[in-house]
Amino acid sequence: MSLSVRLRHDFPGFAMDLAFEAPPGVTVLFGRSGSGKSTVMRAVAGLMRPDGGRVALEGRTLFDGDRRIHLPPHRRRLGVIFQEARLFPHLSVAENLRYGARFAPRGGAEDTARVVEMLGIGALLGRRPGALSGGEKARVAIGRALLSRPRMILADEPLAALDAPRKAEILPYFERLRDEAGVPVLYVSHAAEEVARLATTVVALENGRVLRQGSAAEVLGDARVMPTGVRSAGAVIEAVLHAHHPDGLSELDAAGIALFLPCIDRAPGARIRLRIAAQDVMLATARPQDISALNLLPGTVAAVLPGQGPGAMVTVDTAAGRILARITGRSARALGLAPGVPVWAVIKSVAVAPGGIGVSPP
Amino acid sequence: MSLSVRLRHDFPGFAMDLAFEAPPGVTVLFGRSGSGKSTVMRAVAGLMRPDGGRVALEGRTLFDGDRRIHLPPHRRRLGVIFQEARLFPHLSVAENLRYGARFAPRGGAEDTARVVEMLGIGALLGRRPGALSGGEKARVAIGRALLSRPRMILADEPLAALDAPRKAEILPYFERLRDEAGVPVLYVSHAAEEVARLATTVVALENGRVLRQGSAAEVLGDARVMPTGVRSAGAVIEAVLHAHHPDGLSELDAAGIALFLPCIDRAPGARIRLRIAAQDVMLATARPQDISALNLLPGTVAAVLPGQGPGAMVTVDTAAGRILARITGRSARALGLAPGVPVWAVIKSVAVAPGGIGVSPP
Amino acid sequence: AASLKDAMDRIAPAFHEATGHDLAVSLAGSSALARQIEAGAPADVFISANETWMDHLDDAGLIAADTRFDLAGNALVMAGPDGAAPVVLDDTLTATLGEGKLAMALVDAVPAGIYGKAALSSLGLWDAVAPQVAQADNVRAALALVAMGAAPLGIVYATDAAAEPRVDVVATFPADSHDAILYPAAALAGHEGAAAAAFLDYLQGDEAGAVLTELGFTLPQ
Amino acid sequence: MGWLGPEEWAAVALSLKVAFWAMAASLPPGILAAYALARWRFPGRQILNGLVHLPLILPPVVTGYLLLLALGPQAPLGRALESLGLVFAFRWSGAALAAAVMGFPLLVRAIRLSIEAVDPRLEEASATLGAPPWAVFATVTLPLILPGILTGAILAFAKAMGEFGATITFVSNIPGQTRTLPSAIYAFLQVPGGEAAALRLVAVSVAVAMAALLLSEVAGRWVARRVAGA
Amino acid sequence: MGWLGPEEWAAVALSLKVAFWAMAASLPPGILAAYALARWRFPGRQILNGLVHLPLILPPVVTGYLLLLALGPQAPLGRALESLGLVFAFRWSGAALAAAVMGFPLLVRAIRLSIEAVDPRLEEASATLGAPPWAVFATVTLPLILPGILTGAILAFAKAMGEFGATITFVSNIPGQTRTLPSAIYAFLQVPGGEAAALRLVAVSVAVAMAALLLSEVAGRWVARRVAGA
Ligand SMILES: Nc1ncnc2c1ncn2[C@@H]1O[C@H](COP(=O)(O)OP(=O)(O)OP(=O)(O)O)[C@@H](O)[C@H]1O
Ligand SMILES: Nc1ncnc2c1ncn2[C@@H]1O[C@H](COP(=O)(O)OP(=O)(O)OP(=O)(O)O)[C@@H](O)[C@H]1O
Ligand SMILES: [Mg+2]
Ligand SMILES: [Mg+2]
Repeated sequence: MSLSVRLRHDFPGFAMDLAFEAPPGVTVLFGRSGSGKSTVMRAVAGLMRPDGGRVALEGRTLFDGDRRIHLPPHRRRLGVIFQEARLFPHLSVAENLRYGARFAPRGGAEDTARVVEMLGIGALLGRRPGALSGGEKARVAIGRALLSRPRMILADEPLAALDAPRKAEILPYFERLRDEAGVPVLYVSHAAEEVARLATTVVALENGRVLRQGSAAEVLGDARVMPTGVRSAGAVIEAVLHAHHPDGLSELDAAGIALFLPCIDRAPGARIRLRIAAQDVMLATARPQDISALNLLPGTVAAVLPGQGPGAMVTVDTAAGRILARITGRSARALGLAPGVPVWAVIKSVAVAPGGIGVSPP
Repeated sequence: MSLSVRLRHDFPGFAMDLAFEAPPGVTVLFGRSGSGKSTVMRAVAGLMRPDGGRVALEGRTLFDGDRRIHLPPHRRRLGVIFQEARLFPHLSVAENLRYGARFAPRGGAEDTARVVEMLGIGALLGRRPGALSGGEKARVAIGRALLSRPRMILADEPLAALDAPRKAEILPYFERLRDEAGVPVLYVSHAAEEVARLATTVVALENGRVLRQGSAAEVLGDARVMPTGVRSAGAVIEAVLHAHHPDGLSELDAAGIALFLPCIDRAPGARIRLRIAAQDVMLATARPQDISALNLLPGTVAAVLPGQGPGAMVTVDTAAGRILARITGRSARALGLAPGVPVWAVIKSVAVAPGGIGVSPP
Repeated sequence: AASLKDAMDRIAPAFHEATGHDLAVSLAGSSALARQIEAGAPADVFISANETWMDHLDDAGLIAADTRFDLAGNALVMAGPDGAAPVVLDDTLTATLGEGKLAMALVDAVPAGIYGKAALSSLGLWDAVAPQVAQADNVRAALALVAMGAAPLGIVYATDAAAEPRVDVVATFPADSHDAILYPAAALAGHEGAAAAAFLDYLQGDEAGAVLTELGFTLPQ
Repeated sequence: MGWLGPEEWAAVALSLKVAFWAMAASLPPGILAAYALARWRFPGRQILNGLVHLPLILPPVVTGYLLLLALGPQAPLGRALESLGLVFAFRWSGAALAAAVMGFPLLVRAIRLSIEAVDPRLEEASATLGAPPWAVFATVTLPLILPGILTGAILAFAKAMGEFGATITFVSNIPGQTRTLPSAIYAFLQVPGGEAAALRLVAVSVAVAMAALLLSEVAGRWVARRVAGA
Repeated sequence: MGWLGPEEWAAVALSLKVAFWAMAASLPPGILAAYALARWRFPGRQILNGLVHLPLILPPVVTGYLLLLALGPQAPLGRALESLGLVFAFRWSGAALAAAVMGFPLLVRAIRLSIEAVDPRLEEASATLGAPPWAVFATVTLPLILPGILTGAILAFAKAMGEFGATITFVSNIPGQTRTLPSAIYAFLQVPGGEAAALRLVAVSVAVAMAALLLSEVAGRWVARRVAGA
């Protein structure tokens, strides 16, 4: 299941001209407010007719400007989670959730009870949308799209209105969609953690154009591409879950290096991806002693990229993969960091954001 | 300027009964989706008539259930930033921005050009709201409320739809409101960073009740109160900006301890508040050497609070104030941490989130 | 009365020519006009299509004394489509109608209908045809039903039938089968000015009479 | 029963029947026409729009004449319909038709206004959930325009209760068949002294229409609550 | 000019004047009544609602008769207004009044429908920005209900172009003063063979109304774009 998008559209004062491929998995559209993310969503969903271009899902053409093909939205069957909830005001929450199922082919039924449970909307089923809070509306909208058994999901900042624990409950569901159900997802987000955790592919947009496109590791690990600010920089590394320890830590094996993280709810053997934000990595030229950080990765400095401000981005090659560390230029100089210098990357177990740990896409 | 709120209201299936005081500055309402934040906002703004209670701003009663006082919204003059933008569809962006000014008393004029510039909506002034992106709408809504010269601002997740750099541009404006303009702000947010940075007072809500209320340092520094999840824990410490160094670092003086942070855009002498998230703090029992972290604070363990999972929250008393460190239980045991043990708190300069540094409320 | 439109259209200019007075004619149903007069309409002369409304105003003291006279008379006929065979006004009438309707003006309310019902009753036909009577709101509408073929027969005034090319008279009701059909005219109390008097005079004159006879009205003796 | 004779009761019953059917029968075509005018761009749209408004613009008598011309016993269309068992001339069904035609512009305009106010984003959401256009209409648009349909229906009903000119011209005044309340009232007003009798019928007519109006207000409040989603 | 005589032109001009003023004069009270019915709860609300609908329910002749009784030269109210310089009886102004009364329910209903569809959250936003209720109405509600006002206005105008029964009953049928197009058409239909002349006037009436309708469609599209906020 892969989506291929090429779009050209002019609004007065905003021109969009872009192309990207969304391979199976979650493709995150990443970009600043007004960069064209929702417009791409609308075009893919068939809610607008772009001036030109082509959209195809699994080789099936949904839109083709030259061949004047424009499949109407209901025949595309893409489950759209809109930036605003767009619930049907005259239907109860339960009826909203059931809405899509009547038009979907039988079979492959999503488990309603499970989705309701995950979204924590069980108590709201009898209410009308007018009596819901902002975050409750957002959750019902997610449920409605998921339960319509779509061929693909387009989610436009689905979690923006939610609190952190709720986000943490819902994110694994998208992961499962990506990995188990095989439903491709086009996902808009401003949150680096969500991106790092979910993205198979990241498409960074700027001003209606694709700034960079590639795997999550490539784009987020690229010190020069930080489309939404410096805090989105970070490396994504892959590891295998080795064992669960009785004190609640999980031990991972990243190419021979042991990493300790707070309990990861997977069976040993699972392939795990971690996002390690650049600012959470410390570097030391000697192996630190007597320190609370459990994860020490030996490596070699590959590059030191001074930033515009006081910071510097240091790329360190370790056996587990390339790691980014954002430190101060002063420290870089004090430690004499330069390509080739051996260093220890120090990472606290708890600094790895729970949002940043996920199951690797297969 | 202080706001005093006592509210009682029953929705079918949701009962609200709470009271809090919002002293001058920014009072952040913090709580999970559906906990009643927007309902409080509506009641304070006069958009609903609660079953009972009393709302007073600076001693002036806005609502009193017993005395049957209910000042209509337009006489309260509270600038509300709604969770959904609620722009006037028939007016251009510029007209939306100007809307409030006609009803406001003369003088004390907010500088329109400055607000427009800060929000980055200069190019949109001639457009209708229907032609704006989600984040653009949110920004115009912020501008509209700010420019109505309100006596107080009620902001319901104003930044939820915005990307990180945009947030970083707008947050200082709220700070300025708090500190210079003296406009009190009631602010709803899910983001721990925003809370830590802005809050003078934090009111944590749960299920229509106040869970905890106090200064930002108290509530966020309280290891047992983490209303929206473990990642919101962190200490807030106060420091004085000492000097700007040529390499772009700013040196702060926290009760005699030097802290180095990326450039803070204030004049030396300014009082600064920092939020140091618990998970960004490492502890060492010996002074670490050859490490990139620039900030080493000596202190003594005050308490070790094991969490339900593998983590433990360690409270460390330093000269700069009480600091929280979230480390693994394994490390705590390995280092032999217990009340009275001397430790070094290790904090990277860059780990302090830019959203987490702000000017202290006067 | 509205049915005098044609006549008034011709008489008004002639009257102006002859006397220099301007004439404003308000054409509406007699009932509407009479009510307006009761409500104080600034009219000088009232011409009614029947005597009842004139009597009504008379009783109310709204008619100037001694100005009332009968302007014209009319005959009641049975009209059928153009070229239709004559009809005999007896028991065969229902057979002639067949499934069709007999078009009349409102039989309890509008003069032509009242006269028609009286005529049919005195001929002993009313009870038989009553179920088939379609009552129009005025005699012109009844005529139109016949002209358009919606009804095979209709009871109308001779003047109407004469002016409508799409209908022919298939029978004429005996004059004694109904009350005399008269169009009374009178000046209104408080409006007996020179112009009103002149107009009433003119209406009684030969020129007006000629117009009325040409249109098929009879002139009362 | 005391103060109304049997004929008058018959007129009341007939008027109710005529008004009800005029309203009910014009709802489906009215909704269709309103939808077409609000949403579709097609050649002849303005002509349809004009046609819909025609009964409002024309004096009722003219509308009645046109109906008679089109659907009278001699008219080809009237005959064609007759062979299908649909007879309008001089029947209560014709009175209902005339009332329906006269009320049609009111019905269509109210519904069209509601359709134009429906948030297209909800219809978009429905389509993305797999609803084909008819289902979007049936499950989203239609429920949301219920206030407009209700307003249109009550206008059509009230108009039908008061319609006189087109009705009497088209189907005459046949007691028990086409003598509706307005026809009866008109007849009373044609004779001196008939005011009292007319007034009685006016009172009945007003009472019936007010009851319908109150009913529609209650239904309207219910519908409004639904649509507001609270 | 060829095919219409001067009297007929006078009827056309009069009808336009009457219809325009009927529409224009009923807009302010129509908007007020619609707002009151849509938003306020007050004793007598249902009575006001009934009164507004009355001209729709009553046969036009009755409405005209009631107007005559209330505002005729002999009636106390008519005299009172006359002393203020407001004369309706047998004047074009009376024709306009009759047309306005007959169109009032249509106007009010359309506007009320629009008011009920206004998103109250926008009005709330306006109030929090300091707008007192009248300003909320003037700057938010009113612009948002323009489609309803436009629909109401065109309905009232079209109705006024076609109104006959109440007009002729109230102000008679005086050439140049109260002989509107429908009255002139009626007059022609009273003489055998007058159909052709009547038809000409019908054509003029339809043409005028269609022009107004087209205009309202253009204005409507403009207004809809504004309200949709695009
Ligand atoms: N009209 C209503 N009828 C019934 N329940 C309501 C109504 N309005 C709100 N509620 C309920 O009240 C609770 C508080 O709602 P509120 O909008 O204040 O939440 P919130 O804290 O703003 O949440 P969020 O972060 O999701 O916006 C919710 O559980 C909501 O479902
Ligand atoms: N109808 C329109 N007319 C003109 N410009 C438009 C229209 N719709 C969108 N735009 C512009 O197109 C650009 C892209 O909008 P889009 O909604 O795709 O942004 P986005 O990336 O989703 O932003 P956000 O994160 O703020 O939701 C914006 O600059 C917006 O102002
Ligand atoms: Mg968007
Ligand atoms: Mg809320």
